[in-house]
Amino acid sequence: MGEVGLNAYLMVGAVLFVCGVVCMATKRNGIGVLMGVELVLNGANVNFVAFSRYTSLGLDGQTVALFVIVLAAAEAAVALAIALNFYNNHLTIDVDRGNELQG
Amino acid sequence: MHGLFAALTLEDFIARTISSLTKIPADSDTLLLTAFLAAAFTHAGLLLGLFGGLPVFYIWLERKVAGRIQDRLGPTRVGGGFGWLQTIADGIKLIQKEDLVPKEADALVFRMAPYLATIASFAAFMVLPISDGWIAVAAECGAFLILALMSLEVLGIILAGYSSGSKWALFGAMREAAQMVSYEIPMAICALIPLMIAGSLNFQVIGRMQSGGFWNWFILHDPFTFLAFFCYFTTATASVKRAPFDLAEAESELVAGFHTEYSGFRWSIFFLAEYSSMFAVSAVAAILFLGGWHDGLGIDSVLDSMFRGTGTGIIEGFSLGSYVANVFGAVVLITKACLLVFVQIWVRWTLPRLRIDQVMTTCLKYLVPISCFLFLAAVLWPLTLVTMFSRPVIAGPALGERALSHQTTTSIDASERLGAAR
Amino acid sequence: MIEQLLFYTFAILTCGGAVAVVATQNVVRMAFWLVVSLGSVAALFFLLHADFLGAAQLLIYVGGTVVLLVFGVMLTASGPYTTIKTSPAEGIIGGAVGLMLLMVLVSSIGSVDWGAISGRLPASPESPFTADSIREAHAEESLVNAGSTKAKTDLAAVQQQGRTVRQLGLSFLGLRPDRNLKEGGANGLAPGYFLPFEIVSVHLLVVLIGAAYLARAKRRAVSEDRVSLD
Amino acid sequence: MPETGDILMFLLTVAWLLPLAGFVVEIYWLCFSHRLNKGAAYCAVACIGIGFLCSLSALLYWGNDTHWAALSEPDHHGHAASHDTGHGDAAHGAGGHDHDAHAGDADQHSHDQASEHADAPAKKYYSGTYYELARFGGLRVSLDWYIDSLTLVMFTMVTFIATCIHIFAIGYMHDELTEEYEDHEVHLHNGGHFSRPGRFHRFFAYLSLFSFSMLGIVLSGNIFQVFIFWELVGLSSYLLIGFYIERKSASTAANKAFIMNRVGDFGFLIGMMILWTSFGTFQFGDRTEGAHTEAGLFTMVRGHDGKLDVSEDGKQVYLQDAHGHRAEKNGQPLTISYMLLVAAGLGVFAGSIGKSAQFPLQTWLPDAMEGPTPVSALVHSATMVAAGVYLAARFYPVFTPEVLLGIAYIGCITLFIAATIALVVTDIKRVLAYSTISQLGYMMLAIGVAGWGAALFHLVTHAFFKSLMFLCSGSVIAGCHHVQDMSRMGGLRHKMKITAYTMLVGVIAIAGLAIPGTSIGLSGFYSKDAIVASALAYSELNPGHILLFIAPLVTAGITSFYMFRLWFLTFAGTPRDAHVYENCHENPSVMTTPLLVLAVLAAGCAWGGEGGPLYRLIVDSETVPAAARVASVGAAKVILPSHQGHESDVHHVHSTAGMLALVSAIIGMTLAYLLYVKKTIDPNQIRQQFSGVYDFLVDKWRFDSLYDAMFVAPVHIISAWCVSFDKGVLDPILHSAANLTVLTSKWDRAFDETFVDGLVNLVGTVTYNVGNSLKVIQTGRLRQYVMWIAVGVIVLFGALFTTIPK
Repeated sequence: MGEVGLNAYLMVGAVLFVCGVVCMATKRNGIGVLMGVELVLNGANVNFVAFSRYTSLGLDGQTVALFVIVLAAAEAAVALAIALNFYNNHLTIDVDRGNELQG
Repeated sequence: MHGLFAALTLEDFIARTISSLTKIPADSDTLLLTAFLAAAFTHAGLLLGLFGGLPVFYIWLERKVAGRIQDRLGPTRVGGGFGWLQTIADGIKLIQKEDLVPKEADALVFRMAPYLATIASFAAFMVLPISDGWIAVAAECGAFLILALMSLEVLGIILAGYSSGSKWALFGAMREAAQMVSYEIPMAICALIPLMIAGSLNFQVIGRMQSGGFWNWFILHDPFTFLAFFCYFTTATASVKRAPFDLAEAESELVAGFHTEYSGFRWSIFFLAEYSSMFAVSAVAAILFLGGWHDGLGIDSVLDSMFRGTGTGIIEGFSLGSYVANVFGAVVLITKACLLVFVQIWVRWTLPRLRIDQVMTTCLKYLVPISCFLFLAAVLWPLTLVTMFSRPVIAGPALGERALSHQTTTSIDASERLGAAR
Repeated sequence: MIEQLLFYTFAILTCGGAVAVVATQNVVRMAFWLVVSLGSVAALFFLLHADFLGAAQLLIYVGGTVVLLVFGVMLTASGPYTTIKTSPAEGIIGGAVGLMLLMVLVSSIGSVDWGAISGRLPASPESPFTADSIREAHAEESLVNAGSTKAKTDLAAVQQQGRTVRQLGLSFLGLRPDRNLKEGGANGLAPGYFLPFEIVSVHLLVVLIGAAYLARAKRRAVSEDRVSLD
Repeated sequence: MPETGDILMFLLTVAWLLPLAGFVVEIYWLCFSHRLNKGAAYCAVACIGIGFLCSLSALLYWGNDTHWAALSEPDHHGHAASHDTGHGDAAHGAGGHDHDAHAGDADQHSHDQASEHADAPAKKYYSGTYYELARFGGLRVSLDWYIDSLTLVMFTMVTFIATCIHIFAIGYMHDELTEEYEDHEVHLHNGGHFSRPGRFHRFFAYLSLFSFSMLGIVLSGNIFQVFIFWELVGLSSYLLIGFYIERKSASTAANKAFIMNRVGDFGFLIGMMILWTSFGTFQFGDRTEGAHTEAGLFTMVRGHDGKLDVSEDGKQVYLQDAHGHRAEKNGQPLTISYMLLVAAGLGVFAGSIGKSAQFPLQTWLPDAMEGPTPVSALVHSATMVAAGVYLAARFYPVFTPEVLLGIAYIGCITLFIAATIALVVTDIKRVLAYSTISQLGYMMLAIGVAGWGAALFHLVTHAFFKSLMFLCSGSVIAGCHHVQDMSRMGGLRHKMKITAYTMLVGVIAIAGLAIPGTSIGLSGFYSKDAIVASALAYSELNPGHILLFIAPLVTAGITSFYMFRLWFLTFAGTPRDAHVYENCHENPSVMTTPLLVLAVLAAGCAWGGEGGPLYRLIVDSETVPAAARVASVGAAKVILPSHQGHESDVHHVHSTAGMLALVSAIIGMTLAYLLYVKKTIDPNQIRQQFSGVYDFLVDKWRFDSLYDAMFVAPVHIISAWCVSFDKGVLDPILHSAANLTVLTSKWDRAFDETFVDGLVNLVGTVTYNVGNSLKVIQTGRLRQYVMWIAVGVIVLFGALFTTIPK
């Protein structure tokens, strides 16, 4: 076990990010898609905080991470309202059913 | 590395001891790790002992109080006339029970949910000070952290309710979710009022600011903190789903609510979590509003000065006076918390349960506006005083002066101790 | 050593939880794993000396996840534990793309020399992370007043210890005590985040109203038909 | 103690403005009362009656203030009068010889006199300014007042007659006091009659407005203000003629009156413009502003001695300043071209022609009889048409002898034409209307032959007896239930005694009858006598213009004939229409009382003739001394006769003229008696024998046809020509242009549709096809998009890694 460095945290962030993307890309459940978004945002947050810790940027990373958390909360609120509307219209939460914009 | 591994004194002590015994250099990593682990486990054991013992006491207390209120005796058989071993007996019985998982249940989540709830409620003790300096994690944002940790408990309950595969449990879980999400808001705002007055999220600082007479307690700081205390206590009662807000269990409607399908040890763990949560919110109320570990009569300072200087030679950096004062403070804090828990028990057996819509109405239509108003008024109070009397408080030294004097004394104290340790 | 141990524990929990979220089909289990993953991220934040951020992560994401759970249960409640399954082909394609993306990211991370880049950044007070500094900072368990004229090392120690609440708060008020641009200059503080903070506040209010509007109770078309039939 | 002028101004202003107040009250009568209320009439009568009292007291005050100097013999009052007498003697001496030869002498003499008596004579008028409306450069537009004895007499006369007529109208308009007035003259398509709410209050409102306007003309101190009220009079007459607006004839008559008056007003405007450009002021009288005195129009033209200051060559007229000297500006004497002055005079007189219904604008007045009879009495006999004469008289100082000659001939023609038409008309009101035109012609003639005093004298007497006769005719019409045709009447004196005999007084007055051998007669005798005398004096001095004497003399006989014809046909003989006779009745006292009052005045107002008070009062305000014989220097070589004094030209011929006129009148009366009472001569036989003349007269000398041929037909022809030009030339050009445009547009459209649209459509089609082929990618699946994003990122990074070396 070597010294824990910046790269280790970035790897964790990368894994979180990729899992989020795959989650968004594969889940048919709308709630699952939202969870993917949360994962992506957390991956980014891990990176921010890690940079704040391991570089000379100081508090900037933490500040930005806080903003990201706040905006994620806002995003979740609106997204859930949209999901509710989606359910009202389609009587399901399956995002594949929302293909009215198909060309 | 920081306050998560906060058993510094003990860790230091162990490290030095091992170092002196085995001649290993004191700054060796292996030595430090060993010392840290030993100290951590010791502390964990102590905490579990204390906070595991408290729920046991509370369960007994609840039975006795309920009995008295209902004009009967309560447990009398096990452990003499007062039945004080009744909880232990029940625990032993429950451990012996079969661990049932319903066929319809989501087994993994069903098994994990009680642990999640218990971990959450016990994790709160991590940042809860028992006396001056007696704290596992002296986190700067302790008050914030304890609110976050206590809100985790509901997750376990919802998961338990959902994974049971029973509609009673599901209803209970949904009620609990709605109730918790709602009540966290006024609770946090009410907690913010003393935090705002103290200007810190650190329990240590908040506690020290209320030293001296009971008139320094934040509940008596201004009219709005006085009201905020009751508001906080109401929301806290709701957030630990105690009656009259125990909609998640609601025996008369939902059989047993979220834990309908549980039995044996997992069932008893839910109760441990509930009672320890009760203690946690009561202790937080005591620290934020009721002076924390200070008795309000000056007895702790008398004790401190009485034993000051005694026993310095036994262990390096050890002061008997402050230790005795701390022990006394811990007793005081636990007493205050127990009194508040007693009030919760008392309320449970005297008030009928509300309907779920009444619960939500109480929160969203009354408690949220009231707490917002109290917060605003508490912000404006010192400004009004400054405008009218040119001083931020009615009597006594201003809070800032108090905090400053404490800071200097404690920092001198700490540097002395550090110097002594070196 | 201890830090490494804890880091690897929580890193594995984080990554494992995330993978489990992807792999699970049941919404509630996904939520469970999500909680595990995000909680571990909070722990990683504590490890990265961001106490306040960790607490905020716990509070907000747990609250958020609870709501997610409730919705997940409500909107898929047509049968017990119903799942909307992903086809295996999609899973495989998704997994493959994810792996490729991960490879891209990992190779990118690995190919950058962060030390050199960090050296090019503006200098800020930073002291090497040692056990001594922890010990000093911890021993000084006092109220740290960011506005007081403490030595640079004190600030660094505070930052090391994770006591960043006050500094975060001040930076939201537009002050940056941790980054003096000019030595000893009272007015030489770096600009903070006052305006973004205000914007985010207003944004939250807007979102609150907007979400309440979007999710307001509407009579469904079906129930309307039923009413008209009656 | 206020000055005399201020007191007079105050009294007359009250008399002037009271009808306006009455008008405002009455026009809003329905806002505070109802239709059946007679209060509006009482209000109007009160206003005009108080106005009469004010006017009368103003006249009396003025007389007392001047110790009734005007009433005394001209020989004994004032410096100017005594001088005039002397001068009159000299002129008389010259008048005995060849007039043309001595014209220059007389002119020269007048110059001498002007220089001799440059000092200002006693002021005979009072003037001032109410309010200055605006000032455009040198042009002042203001409301002024100008009061002399003429103003006072006119005020008194107008307000008195108006009062009588107002009272009469209360009875006459009684049938308007209803909520549902059925107008039998208006036939609807369904055979019924038009019915409407009664307009009693509105009638009196219009009457009040008219009184206000008329008094405004009389009181006006500048010609612009005269024009304003001139038009207001036109408006109120329009409203009153068209009172029964639903009747086609009434509305046409109102329009005709209005338009005819506009023709005259056009000349009036031109005259005003000439006056303004030449004199720079509209004021009549002098105007004192502090130390500076600004000369008015009359002073500028005539100076203080009433003589025109004509240059040697006779082409320029020097203007005078307020002190009687030649006006100067920047060292140059101010002058006006003589012909321009003539043009100005003719222009102003054109206004009078229109308003007084003189030839050739006389046709509107008979038609104006469509209005209610009190309107005819007030508007079209006594006052409004008199306004034209009044204006001509007021402007007398500005008129040159050439203009006066024109006026005289116009009057002469008018009086003869109107009288001849009146011979054959059977409508009782129209007889009176033509009679009015004829009498106005007399007045104009008098002004033209320098009989200024005679003209105004006749104006006043005529106002009394003509209003009397109109009211009598109104009484007859009301008594006979709106029958106006004389051929259906007859013998009415048995049923309507008061009306009949008051009417007889009026007839005798207008016929100018007197007791032969004495000079005792009714008012018309004196005034017509004065006019005929002036005309005779004029024609004696200017033998070339003998027609100006013969025509009035003959017309005096005609007048007598047709007036007695009217009376005999109406009141004497036997009833021709039994139905009318049976139903007719005498009117209530509210209508007959004014008749009696007016009859007294018509008989006696001119008491004393030219030595009487009325004539003296009028002549007192004559600005141009009438004592001197004046010869023209312009194109028309005429000599104006002298008037005043026992030695004047007129005085000499007075008895001759009076005798001739009386004989003429008696012949006329006798003829009428023979024809219509004794029936010795059958009027029908004469009618058949002179059928051509008769038809000519019945057609009103074919003036309407003439105007049709002169104005309407040419307009029609020109219009037709314009139409053919439009259709033949302009339309083809336009149509060809339109066709060309259509052709071009068609080609343009083809180009657009094939080429431009094709291009656009091509682009559209290509875009559509491309989009159609690309829409397959748009699957609408959220997850696929995410996947594509991820793949895109991978590809991008891959490209970066492979292309950029480390």
